[in-house]
Amino acid sequence: MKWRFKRLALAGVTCSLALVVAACGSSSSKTSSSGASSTSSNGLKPALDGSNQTLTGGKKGGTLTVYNHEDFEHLDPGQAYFVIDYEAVYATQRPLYIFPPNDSQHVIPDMASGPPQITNGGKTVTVNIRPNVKFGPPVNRAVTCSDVKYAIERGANPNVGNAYFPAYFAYLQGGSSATGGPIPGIVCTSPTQIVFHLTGPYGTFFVGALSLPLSAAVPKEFVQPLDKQKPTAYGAKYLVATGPYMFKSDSKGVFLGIGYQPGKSATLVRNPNWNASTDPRPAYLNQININIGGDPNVIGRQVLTGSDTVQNDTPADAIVKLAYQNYYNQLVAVPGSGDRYVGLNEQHGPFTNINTRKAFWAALDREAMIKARGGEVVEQLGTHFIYPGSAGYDQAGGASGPNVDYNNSPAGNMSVAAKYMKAAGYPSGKYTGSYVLKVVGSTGDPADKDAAIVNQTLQSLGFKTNFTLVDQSVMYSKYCGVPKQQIDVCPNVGWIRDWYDPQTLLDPTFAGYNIVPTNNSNWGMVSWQDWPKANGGTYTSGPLTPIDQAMKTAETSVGDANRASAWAKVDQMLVGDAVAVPWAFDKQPNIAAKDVNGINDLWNEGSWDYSWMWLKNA
Amino acid sequence: MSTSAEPLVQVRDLVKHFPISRGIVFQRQIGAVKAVDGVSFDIRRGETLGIVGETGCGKSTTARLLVRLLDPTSGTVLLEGEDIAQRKGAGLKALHRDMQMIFQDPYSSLNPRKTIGSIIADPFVIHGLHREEGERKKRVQDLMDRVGLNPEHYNRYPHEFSGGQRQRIGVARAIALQPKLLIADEPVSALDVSIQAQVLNLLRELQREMGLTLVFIAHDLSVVRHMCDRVAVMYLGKLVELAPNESLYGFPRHPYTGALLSAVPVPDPSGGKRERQLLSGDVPSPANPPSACRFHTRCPKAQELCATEEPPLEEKGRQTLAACHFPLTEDEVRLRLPAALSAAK
Amino acid sequence: MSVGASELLVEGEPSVEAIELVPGEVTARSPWQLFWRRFRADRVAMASGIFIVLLILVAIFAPLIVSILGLPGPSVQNPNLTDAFGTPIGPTGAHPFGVDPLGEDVMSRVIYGARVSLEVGIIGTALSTFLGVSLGLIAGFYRGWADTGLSRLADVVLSFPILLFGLGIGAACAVNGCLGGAIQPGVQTIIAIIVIAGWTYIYRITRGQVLSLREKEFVEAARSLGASNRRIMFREILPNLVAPIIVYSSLLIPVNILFEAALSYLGVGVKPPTASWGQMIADATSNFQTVWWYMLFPGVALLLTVLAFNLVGDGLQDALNPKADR
Amino acid sequence: MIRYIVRRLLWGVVLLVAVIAITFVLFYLVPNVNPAVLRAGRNSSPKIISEISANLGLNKPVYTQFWVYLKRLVLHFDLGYSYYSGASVKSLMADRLPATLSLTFGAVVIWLAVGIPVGIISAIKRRSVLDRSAMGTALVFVSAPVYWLGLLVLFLFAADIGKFKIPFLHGAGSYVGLTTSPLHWFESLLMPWFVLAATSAAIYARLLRGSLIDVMGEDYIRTARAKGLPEHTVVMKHGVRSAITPLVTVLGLDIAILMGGAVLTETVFDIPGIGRLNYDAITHGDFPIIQGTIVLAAIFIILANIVVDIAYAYLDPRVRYT
Repeated sequence: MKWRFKRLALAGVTCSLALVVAACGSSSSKTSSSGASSTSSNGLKPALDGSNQTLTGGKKGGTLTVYNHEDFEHLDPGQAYFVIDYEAVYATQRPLYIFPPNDSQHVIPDMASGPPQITNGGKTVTVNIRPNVKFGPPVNRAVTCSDVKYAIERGANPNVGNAYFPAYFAYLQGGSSATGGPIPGIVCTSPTQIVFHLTGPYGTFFVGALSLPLSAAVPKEFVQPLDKQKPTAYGAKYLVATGPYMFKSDSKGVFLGIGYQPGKSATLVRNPNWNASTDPRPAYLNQININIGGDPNVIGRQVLTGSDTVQNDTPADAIVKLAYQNYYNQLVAVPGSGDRYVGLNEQHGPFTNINTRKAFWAALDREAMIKARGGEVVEQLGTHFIYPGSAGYDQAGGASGPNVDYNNSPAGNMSVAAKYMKAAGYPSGKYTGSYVLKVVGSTGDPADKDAAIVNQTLQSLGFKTNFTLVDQSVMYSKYCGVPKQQIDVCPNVGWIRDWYDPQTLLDPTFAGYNIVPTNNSNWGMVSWQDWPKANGGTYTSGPLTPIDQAMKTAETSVGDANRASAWAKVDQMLVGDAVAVPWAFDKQPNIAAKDVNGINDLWNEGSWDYSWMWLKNA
Repeated sequence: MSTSAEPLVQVRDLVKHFPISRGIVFQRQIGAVKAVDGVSFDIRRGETLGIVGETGCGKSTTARLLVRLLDPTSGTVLLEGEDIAQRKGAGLKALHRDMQMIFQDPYSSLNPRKTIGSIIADPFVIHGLHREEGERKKRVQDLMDRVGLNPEHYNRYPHEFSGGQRQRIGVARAIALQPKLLIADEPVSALDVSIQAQVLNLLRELQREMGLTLVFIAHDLSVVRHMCDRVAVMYLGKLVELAPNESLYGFPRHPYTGALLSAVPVPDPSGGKRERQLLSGDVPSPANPPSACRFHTRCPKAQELCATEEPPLEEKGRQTLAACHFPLTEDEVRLRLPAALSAAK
Repeated sequence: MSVGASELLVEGEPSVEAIELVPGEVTARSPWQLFWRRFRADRVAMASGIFIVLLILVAIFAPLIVSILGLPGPSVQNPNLTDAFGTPIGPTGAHPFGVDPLGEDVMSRVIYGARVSLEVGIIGTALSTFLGVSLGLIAGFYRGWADTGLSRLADVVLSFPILLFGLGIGAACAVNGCLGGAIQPGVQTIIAIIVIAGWTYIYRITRGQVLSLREKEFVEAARSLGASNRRIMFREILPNLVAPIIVYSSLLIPVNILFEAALSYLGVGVKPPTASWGQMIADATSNFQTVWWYMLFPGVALLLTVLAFNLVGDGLQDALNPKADR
Repeated sequence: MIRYIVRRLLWGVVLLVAVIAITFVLFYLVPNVNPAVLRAGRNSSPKIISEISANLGLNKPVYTQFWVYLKRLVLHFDLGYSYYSGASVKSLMADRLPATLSLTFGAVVIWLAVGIPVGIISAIKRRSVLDRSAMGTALVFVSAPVYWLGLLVLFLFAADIGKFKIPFLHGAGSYVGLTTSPLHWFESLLMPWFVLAATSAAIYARLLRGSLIDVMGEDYIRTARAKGLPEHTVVMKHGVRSAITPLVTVLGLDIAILMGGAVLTETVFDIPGIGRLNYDAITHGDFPIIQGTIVLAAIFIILANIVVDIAYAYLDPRVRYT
């Protein structure tokens, strides 16, 4: 079975997940420069990629049935971090900004009444809040600035434990030391205006973070008492909506057991207090019934042949194939759904040598790895780290990636590999040392297949390996995410951006100053400085490596275009240093019944957006 | 063989209690079975001593205490004046060369997984004698021959032999080390009557040839009479009477002995009538024996004294030791055991 | 019969009092000769025995056999054998059992998979039998505290839901092994689980038998000859345990093979690239309705192997205890 | 009798505490996901992690954690909260139990209904073709891995993916609660029931056949026959009644183990039961759920052993309460 963790799997690490997916439907892995539509090398025409979906002209009404193989993780907007959660959260909650389904690079106001004003050299962000948005029952009052302020502040509360707060909201003044109390960097100048004071010129970047669910207002007087529980009961038992839909609840706001049976089902109904005139979303559907669980192979068939229904998770391989061959118009493979690479430990063992890393890159049959995930319909060859749909993708090399010899043979090239092995000091072209590599991959089809290919490649280069597979979450939280474990090769890591800005893609994964003792996401320990081994500090001192230097520059650049090129430069440096071996840019396959006008959020892994889609026969 | 007047074995105040315990995790003792409860006697060199009594009276326990298969709760067993309880290690092993035992059940006393050759060779192996293969085999075959077994059956398994043959195997094993004392624990009670005599004769023969001292345990008084010089009678862990063969059968003094004899179907040449003395009731539980004289609950002659004061084992004439306040009189014996008395005369 | 349902993976209580070698005709035949004659007469058991011998040979000479058959090695990946969607090809002349999604030859992997099954089945059973017999001998022979302690320990082990427990241990030892690396992940861990869980059955049987054997007079006879405890245990009692132990351990082998396969199926046992039947079946679950060969052949191999061991076990039992003819 | 039951129960409690302690220590010592890390965000500071650790009581020594766990378990049957979802383990298990119970009892009914008659007929018609083929089939089922059998049945007959679709045999993942739709509940469980029952039916048939053959050789059966009782009365009343006693022991334990979660069957058929819960928890390293399911299963097993012992004493007068 194949499960798809959506976004950032636990612990904040991840993102890589087991999704199957693939790339812009079109680009051939070898030649084409970007998403357009040449046919791929094996002659398959690309699947639909969602780029020409129509957002207007829908019919109102009807009930959509959704099949979720996996259950939700968190429905609290302060905690939600998986794609699967986002789908429900964005239908029921309103952050300050959202992305329209078709556009992954420009936000539009949601709870905000207009675009943000970035002043003070990028250090202050001012947002006006719509005056007439009401909380759903049982709160039924208008949203004010303090509800938004509290929503963000609670993200730092350990009982809530927002996964991305430290990464993005630590830019707020007082944000890095917050533990749930008031943050001085958030100021309500009036009930409808909120001002964010940042510690540096991060305004452009910070606005992106305001599209995440954490900025969705929560009714402070209702939620604050619940947040005292460990963990909070908000989102677990109680929930109050601001969006067009709400989980079916009782009069006290309890939805657990009413609108949500964990592991079984969930029901979204219209929020009676929602006012269409305040919201860019059309919200055609009357109700959304979500079935949780079930065999992906069965679900897939039900969806393809049924009516008024979609599958939420990644369909099984066989279903994708079936859909592609027999139900072509019901399949969408949305590009830009994440990248995957093999993490190589730069601080221990043979991969401290750049030539060894390049040799492995050259030897790896990345096409076989993609094939194991379902082939080019759902995957695009990974050639660098900023993936399609993110700012800077084309500047960083587009589909074919940087033109370096170790990157030019997607099916693996042993003679190039041998050249680099020789350069690394192994005259035979194969590794001859006695070091045994620790390789920790993740279980579950198809991740285990990819791990097996990596293992095989390592052995073909002469390495001895201690190869193990564990559950993906364990792989991250216990092995690859713990520098002390000194895992040499992590074949199944990857990342999904939080929004189009490449900082959300490269900073957590390759910045030396972001290395932490647990929950680390710089799996290769790239740019490791003097991280105090074993005793829990973060980066403290020492000269920045060139890569870190470039990241710092990029982080503080202002304006979308500047940021894109600054981060593309970082990407090229990463490829030049062969810090890890990218092998796939995911496309997310989604299937729908033929009478459903499915709308995919291109900015969010192509997930369904219930607030925009409609039933053709409604 | 020493002919000194000192008895071969002296048994003094021998006691053996088996604890009764209960509990699943932690066991605690809630009582004891008094299998042997203060027994003293001597075994003289070269004699055959019989020990008789009903099932459960402690005779087999006594035998096992003699050869240290069990350790006594208290009391001593002296072999040639030396306390066998002091033997340890090699000394204990050596003790087993001096004392050997023949067991009751010829089916369970032979390991079904071993050939009889290796069963009879066991004593040699254990004591490191005749280490050379060929010699050992010859010794074993000699022994087989001596007890009347076909030496060619050396490689056979016990299940291929009859009960009587098996008991001969047991005898061969017991005499292999040429012990000073041989204890036969009901050696024939599991055998057909027709076979019994053969085995008994074999034992007598061996005793004579090897100058063995024999302790012969039985519940059948007639077998004992055929074999023994002296006879000890036990009841519920106590010795109630100890007398030379003729005295015991001729003039039993303890009422219990009398009852046992009266139960034996002795052919009565005189043809006279006799009054059977039947034991009433069951044997009391050895876990909770009657006070004082243990026989008083079933004794036809019991009086109040018997329940309060324990009679000592003392001389009652004709070299008979008996533990009884009111021993049988000649009249009583004549009435009840006419054959007995006449046989003694 | 003591094999539990494969879901349960727990034996029923031993139903046999004592399997005794019953005297046959009065000839100078040892009990083993009698037993062998009877076993040889049981054609099904003999055929199964031959199958097992062949299987063991196949496992030992797997590389040779694979190359004779002209198959690629078990871990040779070939992406050309899968279509554009990653679906592998089915049985063909070159790949009689088809290939898996990595393009590895299924027949080759089935052949190598026999190694894991047999290793776990035989070594696991041997070790748990050894432990069970040793502890059973000690408990039954010395009784007292040793017996109390060991029997209570066995009670505790038997109170565990073994499969759930095995799952936990298997997952826990997955990367760095257990006991500071003394037990490596994979086969070693599974064997450890089998030993921890499996000794109790043999222990109980052995203990029960020793308790009754030690009361037999031949034990007293040996003691009265001056035999040491060790000699009594090993020379007098142990030979009488051989028959029941053989029967029970022969019936434990298939249980343990199924146990390994179940753990591997659940993803905590033997992991790729090592080929294991259970793991292959697990791998096949995501696409078995199309890639049926990947599910079918390892399952058939597993079924036949377990069946053969069960038949041999039955045959041994019948041969050692002709009364209980089944 | 009362004393006996009380003592058995007390010993059962001791066993349970031992099981809990062993799992606790074992899973505490071996590597698992650190729940504090799990809760904390990405790039979270050590300070946050240690705060969460303190919240969860993870900074206390093992024995304190164990004591707290035990206390909550005894006082409130509170088994803690999932590291993952934060839901209470008790409620998760309560939610899953009906599926497991449905699966177990349906399968038990089937395997008894099949296994017992087959066992009896085989014993009576010993050595007949019927007997031989029944026992041969039984041995095949004993040898077949249940999950593989499940896949095979799904492959062949499932209504959704089968090669020979049988419309009412819903495939994997089709389980619904009894209260939702009794008919669908029944249909969705048919395949799992039969697959799970197959092995056990085979074992029970073999066991019963063996013990019935033994019993039929006993003296009292000969006596009953000599009295002129009709053969079926002899077999059913005298033979089967005592031959079935050994099955009781096995049955009790089997039910208990399955109630603790039929992991394999639940996995193959994707039934949201206790076994599935445990399996998922183990792959995620979700310790409170692992511990909870093991405790639950151990309770079932220990209780079953006690019940079986007592029942055995009723059925077999030779057994004494000691």
